Amino acid sequence: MSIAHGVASGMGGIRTAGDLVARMQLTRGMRIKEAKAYVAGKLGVSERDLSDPVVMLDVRREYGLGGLYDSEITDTNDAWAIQAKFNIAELLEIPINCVESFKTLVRGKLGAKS
Amino acid sequence: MEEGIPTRMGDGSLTRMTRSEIKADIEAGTQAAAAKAKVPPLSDVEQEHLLDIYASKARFTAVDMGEGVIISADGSGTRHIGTRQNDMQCFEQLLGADIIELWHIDYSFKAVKTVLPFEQQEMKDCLNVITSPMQYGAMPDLGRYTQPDGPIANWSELMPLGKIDEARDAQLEAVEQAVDDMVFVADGMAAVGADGIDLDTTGAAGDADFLAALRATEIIRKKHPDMGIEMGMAGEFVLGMHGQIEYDGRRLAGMWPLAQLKAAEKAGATIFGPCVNVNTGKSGAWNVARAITLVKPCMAEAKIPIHMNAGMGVGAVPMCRYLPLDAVSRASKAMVEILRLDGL
Amino acid sequence: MGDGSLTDMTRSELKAEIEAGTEAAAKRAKLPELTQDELDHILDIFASPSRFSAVDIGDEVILSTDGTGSQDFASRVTDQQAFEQYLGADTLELYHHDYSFKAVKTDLGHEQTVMRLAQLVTTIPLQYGAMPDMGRYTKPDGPIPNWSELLPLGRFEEAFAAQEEAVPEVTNDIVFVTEGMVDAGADAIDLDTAGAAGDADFLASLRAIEIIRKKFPDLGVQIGMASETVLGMHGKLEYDGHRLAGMWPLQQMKMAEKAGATLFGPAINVNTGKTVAWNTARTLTIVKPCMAEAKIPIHLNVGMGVGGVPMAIMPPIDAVSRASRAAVDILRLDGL
Amino acid sequence: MQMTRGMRLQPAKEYVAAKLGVSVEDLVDPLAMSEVRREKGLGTLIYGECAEPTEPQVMEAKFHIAEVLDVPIACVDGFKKRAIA
Repeated sequence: MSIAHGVASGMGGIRTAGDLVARMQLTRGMRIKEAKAYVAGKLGVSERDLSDPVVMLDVRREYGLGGLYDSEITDTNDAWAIQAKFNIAELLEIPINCVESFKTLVRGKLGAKS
Repeated sequence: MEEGIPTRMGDGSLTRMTRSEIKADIEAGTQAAAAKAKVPPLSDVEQEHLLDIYASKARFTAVDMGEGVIISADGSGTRHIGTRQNDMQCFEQLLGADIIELWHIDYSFKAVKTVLPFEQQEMKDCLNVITSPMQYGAMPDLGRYTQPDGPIANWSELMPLGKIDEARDAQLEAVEQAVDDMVFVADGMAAVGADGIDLDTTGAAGDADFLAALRATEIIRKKHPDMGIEMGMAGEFVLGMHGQIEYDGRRLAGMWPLAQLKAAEKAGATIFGPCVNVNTGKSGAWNVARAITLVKPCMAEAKIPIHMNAGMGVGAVPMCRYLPLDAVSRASKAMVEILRLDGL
Repeated sequence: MGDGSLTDMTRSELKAEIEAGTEAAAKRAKLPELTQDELDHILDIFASPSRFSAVDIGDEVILSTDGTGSQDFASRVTDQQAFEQYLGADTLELYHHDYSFKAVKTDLGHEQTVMRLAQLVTTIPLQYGAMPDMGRYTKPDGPIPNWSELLPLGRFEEAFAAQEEAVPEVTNDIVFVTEGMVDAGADAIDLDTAGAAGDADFLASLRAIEIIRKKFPDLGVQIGMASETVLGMHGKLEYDGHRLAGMWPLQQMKMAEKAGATLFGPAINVNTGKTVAWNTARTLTIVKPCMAEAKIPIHLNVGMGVGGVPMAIMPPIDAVSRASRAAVDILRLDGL
Repeated sequence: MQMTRGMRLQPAKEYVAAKLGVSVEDLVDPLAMSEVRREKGLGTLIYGECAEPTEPQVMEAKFHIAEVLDVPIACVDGFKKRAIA
């Protein structure tokens, strides 16, 4: 069923901007139209581009927003997972809980050269 | 003015075309295939049906209820999440695959040879928790046997130097090694209970590569009469890297899908996967019409199931890393409905 | 016994074994024998019916492993977590089934992916390991004429030339994989069983370490040896003006230091027909000279068939713990 | 033998040793036992080249264990019921 919904009407998750729009719904309670407009504005792309995996792959890599792990899709220059979430928080100007927690736990040493 | 319909190019990019433009592309695609491979173009009815599939704004499209075919994947799983066994279980339990394929990240029989016991163990563990048929896949990968990585003189370097005979001898030498490696791995997989073996992207290094796969298939068929053998091709046309190699009295170089199929059947394959390359500068509609035209002659004459290759850059699926649903579903539906495929 | 089989011996018999072991080593490698105190201590460790033996509290050392995880259940990331969380490893090593830089080269992207994922969920240092594996570059698998076939035919010059040809190929592959692993966040690289194919294999490893050290000043570089002496498969190869063939651990270590390694692992082979006590005494005698002169940490190889650990597919814990304790107590190792 | 027959340690060891045709001491020797286990198909470590994938392991091994020890093993019985009956 998840696949059927994903295919029939889903935005596409990490392959597109599905998770980014979802974050605006979750943290800011934005309706889909408003959330899409917000994310598209931040990324500098059209709203249609948000569901286009071909466009979004390049956009996500440019902003460091994560992607599939496959080394033919993203490489060691691309942010993933917790790293990508740092970039997402900054781009969308929202707090992401685990990013905040990460910052707390590394006790202000994020900017310091190790 | 005619409305523009969103549609994809062979490189995956989204564009807008009118219904008339899409119609023209379909016609041009089938004509291009017909002229190149000397096969009949698609009928008007078939072209109309393709147009209906492609001239649509729908995000997704699918075959009619009851028309589903078998999905065999060349390589199941991401290899990056959990275990390979989890990968196989996900494909069976979540993704609805019909045939599950275990594979090694270095998708080459030569590379697998040195780690065969590990691969056998993985296959055995998977077979204990998987109900669907499981095959083991890799590439004949003849190029891998050449210098600087392998032992044999590199024919791609010899040929530009005009050393044609040496280049040909080198290829035949590589065939022997590749056959041994494929049979060695297939034996190991049969020993732990694998349901089938997949010789994937056969012919990638040309006619000698194809010959190696055919010979290996013959031997595997004799040794393991009930083992599934899927032979997937690397391209629409067998490259004449050697040029004079024959199998069963027929020259392999220059073979189109129908002739390839007959060779695969003769050798003892149980599933044949024709492969038609995508032209990234043309539309999806053009590419699908061309692909279907090239494969259509196979369908009437096949005695074994035909699973058309419909992966990135082949079978009208765009050549891009994130494959758009709209383009994949259109290619999938079009090929299954027009060709009456046995699987994908 | 060195093959893992269990036998009964009296304390006197064990004493004789230990004395014979150190004597054999001293004679073979032209080194001093162990002192009486050391021999007595080894005897105390071995002349015991106890199932297990261990160093004193406070004397513990660092455990580095060449290859962490079984790779046969769960994922390789889980393997690293299990070694960190359950097995108390001090460092972790991600590795490919086909433990060879040449094999890894073609799978590098995938290996990087796993390294990155593992780094996200582990805390302790995580290195990437493989073998220089020079034999892999020869026919029938690789491109270079096979010196093991040429030598018995008396075609020495060709055999030497083939080895010299393989050296830069091996070095390039090691450096290539290392670069990829540094990109993926690895803490260190491990050149394991260096010298397995002889002096040329060792030379290729040393040259790779030099390049790696220059490119990545902070990267850990572990070199573990394949055996106690460097086999003179070529015979004339030199590094830093020293002939590599015939080198014992002390000289091997100096070469490794000179090249820029941060960690050296000597390997002493086990004689399966002799007792573990004999093998342990012999091992410690051969490695002892390293300890005084080492500027970098020494992690003795104590895996199956080396460092006194029996050559058995499931090495018994009584034997492993005795070999482990004796090595740490006598040599004051930096790690295992 | 402890779980299904409630045997105390010593009788359980003696029972198993007798069924396997080895001494009680051998039961804790990994070298001796790896050979016995492989010979009788009782399963062993599945990694580190301890056994070939073509040898009985896990589920398969439990069929042999039930027979050698002459005890019922529930999942073996269930397997037989579901797969063979």
